[in-house]
Amino acid sequence: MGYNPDKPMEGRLTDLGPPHYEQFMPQVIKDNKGKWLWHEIVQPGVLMHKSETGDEVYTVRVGSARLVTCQFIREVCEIADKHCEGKLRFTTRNNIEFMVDAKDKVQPLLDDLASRGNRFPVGGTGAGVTNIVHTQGWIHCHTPATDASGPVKAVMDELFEYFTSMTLPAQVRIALACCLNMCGAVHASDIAILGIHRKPPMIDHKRITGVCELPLAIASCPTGAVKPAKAEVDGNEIKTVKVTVERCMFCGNCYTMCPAMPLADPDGDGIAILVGGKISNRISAPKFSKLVIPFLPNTPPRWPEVVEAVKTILEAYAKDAKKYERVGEWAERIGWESFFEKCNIPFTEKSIDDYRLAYNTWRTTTQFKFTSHVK
Amino acid sequence: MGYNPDKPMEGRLTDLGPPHYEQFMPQVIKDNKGKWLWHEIVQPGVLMHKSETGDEVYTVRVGSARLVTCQFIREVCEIADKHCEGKLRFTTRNNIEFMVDAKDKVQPLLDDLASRGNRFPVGGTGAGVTNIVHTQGWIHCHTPATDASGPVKAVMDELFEYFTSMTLPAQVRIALACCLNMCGAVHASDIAILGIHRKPPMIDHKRITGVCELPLAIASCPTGAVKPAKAEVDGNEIKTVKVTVERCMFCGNCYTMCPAMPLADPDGDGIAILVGGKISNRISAPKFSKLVIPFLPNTPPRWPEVVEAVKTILEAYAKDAKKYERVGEWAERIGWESFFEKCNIPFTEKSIDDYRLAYNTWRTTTQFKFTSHVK
Amino acid sequence: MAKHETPLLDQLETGPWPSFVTDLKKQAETKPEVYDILGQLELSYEDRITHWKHGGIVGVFGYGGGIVGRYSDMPEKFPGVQHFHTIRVAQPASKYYSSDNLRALMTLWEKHGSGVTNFHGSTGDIILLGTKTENLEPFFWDLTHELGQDLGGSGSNLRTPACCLGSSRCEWSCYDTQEVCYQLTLKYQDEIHRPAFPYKFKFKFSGCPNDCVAAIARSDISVIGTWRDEIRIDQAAVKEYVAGNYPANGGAHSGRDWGKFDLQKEVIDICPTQCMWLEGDELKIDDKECTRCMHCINVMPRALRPGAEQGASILIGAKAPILEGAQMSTLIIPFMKISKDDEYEDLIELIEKVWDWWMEIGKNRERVGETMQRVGLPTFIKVMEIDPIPQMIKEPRSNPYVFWNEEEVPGGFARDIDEFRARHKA
Amino acid sequence: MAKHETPLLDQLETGPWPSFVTDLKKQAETKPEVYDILGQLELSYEDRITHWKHGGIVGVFGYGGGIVGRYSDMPEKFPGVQHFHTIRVAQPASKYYSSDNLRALMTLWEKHGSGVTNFHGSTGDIILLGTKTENLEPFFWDLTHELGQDLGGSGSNLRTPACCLGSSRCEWSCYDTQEVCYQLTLKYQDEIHRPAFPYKFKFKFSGCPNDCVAAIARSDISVIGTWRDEIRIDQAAVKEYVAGNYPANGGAHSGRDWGKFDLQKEVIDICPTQCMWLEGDELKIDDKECTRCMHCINVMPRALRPGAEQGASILIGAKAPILEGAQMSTLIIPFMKISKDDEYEDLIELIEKVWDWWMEIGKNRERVGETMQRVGLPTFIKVMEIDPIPQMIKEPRSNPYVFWNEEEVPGGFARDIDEFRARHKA
Ligand code: SRM
Ligand code: SRM
Ligand code: SRM
Ligand code: SRM
Ligand code: SF4
Ligand code: SF4
Ligand code: SF4
Ligand code: SF4
Ligand code: SF4
Ligand code: SF4
Ligand code: SF4
Ligand code: SF4
Repeated sequence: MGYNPDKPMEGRLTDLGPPHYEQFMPQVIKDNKGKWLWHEIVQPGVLMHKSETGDEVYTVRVGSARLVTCQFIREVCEIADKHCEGKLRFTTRNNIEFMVDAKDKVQPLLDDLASRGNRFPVGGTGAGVTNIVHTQGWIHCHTPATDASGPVKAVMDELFEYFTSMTLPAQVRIALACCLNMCGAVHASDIAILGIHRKPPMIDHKRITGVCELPLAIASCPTGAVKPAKAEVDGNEIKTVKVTVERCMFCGNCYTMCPAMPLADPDGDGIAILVGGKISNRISAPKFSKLVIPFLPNTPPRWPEVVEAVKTILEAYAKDAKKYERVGEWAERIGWESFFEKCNIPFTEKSIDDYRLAYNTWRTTTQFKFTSHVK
Repeated sequence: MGYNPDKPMEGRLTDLGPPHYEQFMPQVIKDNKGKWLWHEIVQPGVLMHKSETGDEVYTVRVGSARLVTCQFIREVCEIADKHCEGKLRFTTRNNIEFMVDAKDKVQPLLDDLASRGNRFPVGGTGAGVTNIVHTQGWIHCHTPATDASGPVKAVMDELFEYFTSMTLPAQVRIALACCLNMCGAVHASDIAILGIHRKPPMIDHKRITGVCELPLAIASCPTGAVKPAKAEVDGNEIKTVKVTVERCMFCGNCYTMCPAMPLADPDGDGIAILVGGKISNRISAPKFSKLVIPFLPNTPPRWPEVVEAVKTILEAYAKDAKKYERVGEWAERIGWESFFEKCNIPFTEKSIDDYRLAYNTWRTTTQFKFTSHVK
Repeated sequence: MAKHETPLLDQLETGPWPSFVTDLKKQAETKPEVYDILGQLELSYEDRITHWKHGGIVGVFGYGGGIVGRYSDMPEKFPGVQHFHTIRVAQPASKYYSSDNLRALMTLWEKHGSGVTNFHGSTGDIILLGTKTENLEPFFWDLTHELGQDLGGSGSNLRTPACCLGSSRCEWSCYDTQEVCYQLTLKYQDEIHRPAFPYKFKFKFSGCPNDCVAAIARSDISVIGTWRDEIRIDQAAVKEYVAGNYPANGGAHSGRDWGKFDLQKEVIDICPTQCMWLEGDELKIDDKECTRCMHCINVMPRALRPGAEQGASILIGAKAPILEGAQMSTLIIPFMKISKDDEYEDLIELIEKVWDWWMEIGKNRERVGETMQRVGLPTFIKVMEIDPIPQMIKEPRSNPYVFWNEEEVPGGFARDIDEFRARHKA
Repeated sequence: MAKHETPLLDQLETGPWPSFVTDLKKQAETKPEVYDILGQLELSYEDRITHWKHGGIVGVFGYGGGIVGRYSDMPEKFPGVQHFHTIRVAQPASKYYSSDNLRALMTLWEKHGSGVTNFHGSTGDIILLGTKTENLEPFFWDLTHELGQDLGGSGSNLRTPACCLGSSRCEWSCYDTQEVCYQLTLKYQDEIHRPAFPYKFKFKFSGCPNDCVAAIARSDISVIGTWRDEIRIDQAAVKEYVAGNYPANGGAHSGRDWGKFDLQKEVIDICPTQCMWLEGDELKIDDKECTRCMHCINVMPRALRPGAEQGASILIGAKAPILEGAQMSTLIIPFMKISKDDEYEDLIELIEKVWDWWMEIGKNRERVGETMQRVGLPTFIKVMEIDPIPQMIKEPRSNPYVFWNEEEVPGGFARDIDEFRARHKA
């Protein structure tokens, strides 16, 4: 059978949606859904949930590169078959969870995982660093200002001890997005690694006529930097656009709308570091991440500047924050001037907001600390 | 001598500036300037400052209507002559301060003041209500939406006990401005009484040509509601303006620029109540006042609705707040939903910001309290 | 397709974290186009720039979403990735799988595509990375007929909804996140597959305010569990915590010596509303004052539980920064029952009201949060026919710029200037 | 001018607060035009609307400020207030007066004007309410010649600067507010009297962060005292407070029984930076962490004092809501010495730099704070040649929209599309 290109609509099935989740749940999960009473992280990467029925489920959380292959997923399936009645799940941060219904099944599972080299690191629970949520980068997207999987691998290699332990004041969520579109929650992460462009788009006048709707390209620019223009192509005058470079903030939205306006560049592009965002409503309200390092260069394959920056911030935080305090809560308590000082990050005017709601970030009080910034 | 209209420039003196302050300072102040060590409010309205020289100055603070007359100032001078070597000062909130250099001079001064009816109430210190800073209103200004001195008198009569005592959790600063120009610090007061218009300007086409620069009138409108237009006056077409009433937020700025666009109206105008502002940097940063009652009618001569509203808020605060807690700090601690409930103020969509930086006031967390507002 | 030299990528094969390079290389042994993926990525590492072109519009018949077109800008050099479209396959709720299902999917993908995937995409889909245009229909046929599965969303439509694991394995979930996620995904298949919106639209469901699916930051409609009665306290368990017999925060901090557990300092003092206290050794909570931040419950999962009258808060309008700046979702409905019994009636009514309005007035590429900002929150709730309540805002407005309606003002707006001048000489 | 019936106003003669009505009536006995003031005000009370017209431009020769024109819109009915201009007379620093001076001024005002005044206007001037155009020059002549005094500001110019009483009677003043206020007022007489600015401009000087002249909310340049070393502690006095021998907060709360003073609860726990603690019965402060909010000092004036290395923070840009919304001043210079010894050199340099720039690029009726908002804080400090420091902001930007300059980016902005296309096929 299979698809018949001659009769594409015959026997076609659509709008099936996803399979019902229940068929995929391990028996102990199915039996105890809605009955869980409490949980405990029995060791880094291993959770135990206790049900009112007396049942227990042990979850072993395993780090994953997210960018994986069919053969990798097959190996995951093999592990699930061996230990978990062929069931498993993925977390919202791309970790894999293997669940067993009795304590004595945990160690064999852990041993098996450990036997597979660095493929299945156990951890990512509690007050540590869990998997970095990230995006496509150079492996698939057309707008990135940096790679995704590469910097993530480099950072996680360096922070590995924090993945397998729970020694931080609170959970630290790291995220990476390869451009300002921020596919993920980079805008609300404890530490965010963000690909940024720094050169305005070029205009490919030769191509623009065919591939762009000029009014859409013009309307796309949030600062009004894209204007109608004329150009000569092969001796003919054509309608095109121009960019007022002083108004360009390199957001790439014009390129999203018009392929004839590429802006990526080896030297222009790189990474900004933002910190102090959070999602949970625990203690303080969700917060946006804030830009503290405006630019670090793209230095494949291991982005040492980025790795160093993330680690320095993480360790300054680990040393100084109180128990339960997220990175952003810590920075607010000590004051951002102290944050810059304690993390040894030079402060630049790039960290001062000048977009739409900027006034709200200005300091309208005499309360401040005398850090080394005050001469 | 005197001014000679025939030779206006002859012998003219200009740019003298104010007199040097020192000549007006009481001797004990002059002697101890820069040497003061500490102070104490010995009773409501009476401060004692102690100098490192051992000197003391006792200050008696007296409420004033601010709108006063020459004969009143003469009476003040007479008191100063009698008790204070002919010196006195006014505070930044329009109270009068009589200073004496010894404790035993205080009581005679107080007795004298008390003998003068209600003209010289002593108080306004510490955790109480001091004088209401206010503006012109119907006594002098052309743009007011309410009177100033009248509502102030009515409110102070009602809150008089708080002027002469120090029973509140913290100081409570009340201010009144008769229009959105807010001549004063209504935008940063614990309780603010604000005159507001609610009808768009009329256009006096007959007058506009002579008295307005149309481009300025058009440019004056923050929402772009004023547009060029034509009208017929005495059979001739003239250039004038029109107002898109849906876009008008009654700020009166066009009237400031163009006398032919009056907007005051007996039924349209009235008073809004704002709360929770502060100036001092003590504990929390300075805060803006927030609009909690969008409109109360103008009801001269005693504005009972306004008086009632201010008193209710003040008393809810007095009952519920912690020591040292300003009105705004209290409202933030208990949550604004509780503020509305505790003050028995109906919540309306008018309190929801929809101006420039509005998004910053939206609640972007799941943290809230279940007050009666939640059905 | 031959192997390329990848000296830069090879350096990512060392280190303790799983290496995608090693994994890709292994996959390349059976799927040689993966050598071209590696080759092109290596070139990007050299050039420090992407080598993918702007994607064209590709897809399967009748769907406007689910596939993202992608082409190499070095097709001669890397013919295996000349076309390299991704397919978004809708994930099951909370991402539970059986190995049978996964294996079947992998078999399909090796047959029709590159064998490279993301588990999962940021929105929650299974992302199958890289196939040719001509493979799309055959893959889709097999996916639907053999696996009974379907594509997820992309483009200006509803994106595949996602949820935290909810009550399936979490004691705090205040409603069944999986079931509502599943039901609404089914109900809105048309909206997921056929773009009819001004821009993308996302639902995410978290069972409690910890928000493990990051709904408040990433979804146009964020449904976040909460309760409206009292936190349930087991005083005996409180004592065990105080005695140090139970680990604080479920053991989340056990890797460091933070000293003996201190109920006062670690819970009572940190409670953001200061609504807890000790009476003797009994823990008391003034639940009226509690804002259900979860902190105390997180710290003492064996002693405290969310109340029993459960539901969710509905927040609207989150999005990433493009264009007007990022937004978190805004609290619109503080409490709504989320129950299968009434087929999620209230939630569905709200969703469709939002859509109807946004489809009418939303501009091209304007997220609903931006439309809300443009018209203002008062107008938004008015068109939604929701009463204004202070829970929607952090604080009242501080500017005095209220737009009054003509009907609200006695006598209306129209006035006669001549009559005015009779009383007020110019 | 005859008496008018004022039944509404008469109701404001009762009650404990001083009555302006009683006062005006008394003044009217010698200055009959005050009957017309009362009459017109009564009419406003009846009509619930002002009866003043938009003021024309009136003033004294050579000055563009100091007088606010005002005319009645019922001149026939109230001829005494047909013209009713106000005169703003510059107040002496901190508003100390001798009775001689005040009496002389009152005599002048009864001679040339209505006899009605405000002590003081909101900006700080002495406001003389109500006179005719023809009286302005004679009054001004007498004011300058007889009293040696001068007008204050109005219009698009520098407004009369104002200050708190500072070290004249306050133990916390970190610089001499009176002297700098006086000196700058003298220095800038031209700017006060001859409008040359885009809009009004205000200076206010407070001696410490309590900000008793409300500088941070009302002045384009707010100079607020502070210190940079340690809070001076008298440990013996701390003990007296703890023992209850000294009243907390200088007795400001003595009208209510708040219980025994509790140093921990009332000071240490409320300190916003949590930088205080007790060591035995010694109070310790980690001054590096202190943000000098004044709370502890306010509570224990006999035990704590500002540090000895004193100066001021300079904040810029406060204003009322018209047009873009209210602004508080923004911290631009965290610490500056304010000293007569160098003739306020640094402050003056800053002020003039701000003016030069604002006069060049400020729009008509745009306060400097609005100009700052329009160009952005980074641009503002750049033109001011001030290094960016984190003290200027509450928090770093949360959007990623940075404007990079061409010089900062290797290779600049110009690129060749053909060269790009050679490496990236379209
Ligand atoms: C498995 C997962 C849900 C899922 O559907 O997949 C999950 C599971 C749990 N979360 Fe979570 N959270 C998961 C993503 C999140 C996210 C979303 C994210 O990171 O993108 C958040 C919001 C992050 C943020 O605020 O920036 C999140 C914020 C929390 C919090 C709040 C912690 C805080 O200090 O703010 C708790 C409470 C706690 O840890 O005490 C929590 C608690 C829990 C508990 C203890 C709930 C329970 O009783 O089982 C689970 C184990 C926690 C642990 O691993 O330490 N979970 N949790 C997600 C695991 C991600 C991973 O692989 O690492
Ligand atoms: C006389 C005056 C200054 C002047 O140059 O005229 C003054 C004088 C003092 N102020 Fe003030 N303040 C004066 C207006 C202000 C203002 C401005 C205003 O209200 O418009 C403020 C800012 C108001 C605000 O934050 O909204 C102000 C905020 C303070 C504070 C901070 C209090 C707080 O809880 O936030 C203190 C400290 C204290 O009271 O403990 C303070 C403390 C003081 C002290 C104790 C200073 C001292 O050591 O002498 C003085 C006596 C206070 C008292 O009366 O209780 N003064 N004080 C002003 C009297 C106004 C009046 O007639 O009532
Ligand atoms: C694949 C994925 C990233 C990933 O590696 O996981 C992705 C990839 C793209 N996103 Fe995204 N977005 C992905 C989740 C997100 C998320 C996260 C989420 O959904 O929770 C966000 C932030 C949340 C939000 O929606 O605001 C996100 C915010 C954007 C934006 C900015 C939207 C905004 O309103 O600010 C764009 C720009 C656009 O739509 O033009 C965008 C555009 C894109 C495009 C289509 C590029 C473009 O300019 O057209 C990317 C295609 C990449 C490729 O070649 O495959 N993507 N995108 C995620 C979808 C996988 C999935 O279906 O599971
Ligand atoms: C007299 C006084 C009110 C009072 O009763 O004390 C006053 C009266 C007027 N103010 Fe004011 N302002 C007075 C202090 C203020 C203050 C307070 C201050 O200076 O500390 C403010 C708020 C602070 C500020 O500058 O932002 C203030 C903010 C305004 C505004 C709004 C300015 C803005 O940028 O938002 C206007 C509107 C205008 O300039 O067009 C304004 C305009 C006016 C005008 C000239 C009316 C107009 O539309 O042209 C008023 C003349 C009234 C009259 O007939 O006498 N007045 N005005 C105050 C000046 C007395 C003095 O010199 O001491
Ligand atoms: S963040 Fe940008 S570059 Fe990365 S996948 Fe999303 S759209 Fe593409
Ligand atoms: S990159 Fe952004 S700011 Fe620059 S021209 Fe394009 S749309 Fe405008
Ligand atoms: S607040 Fe308005 S009405 Fe009142 S004095 Fe100032 S400008 Fe005039
Ligand atoms: S009152 Fe304000 S909003 Fe209305 S037309 Fe005039 S300037 Fe515009
Ligand atoms: S959001 Fe709440 S209910 Fe859902 S997994 Fe996280 S903690 Fe559990
Ligand atoms: S949930 Fe949060 S607010 Fe409620 S009692 Fe616990 S810690 Fe306090
Ligand atoms: S601002 Fe400070 S120095 Fe000036 S009077 Fe007030 S407390 Fe004293
Ligand atoms: S001045 Fe304020 S911040 Fe500094 S120690 Fe005292 S209370 Fe704390």
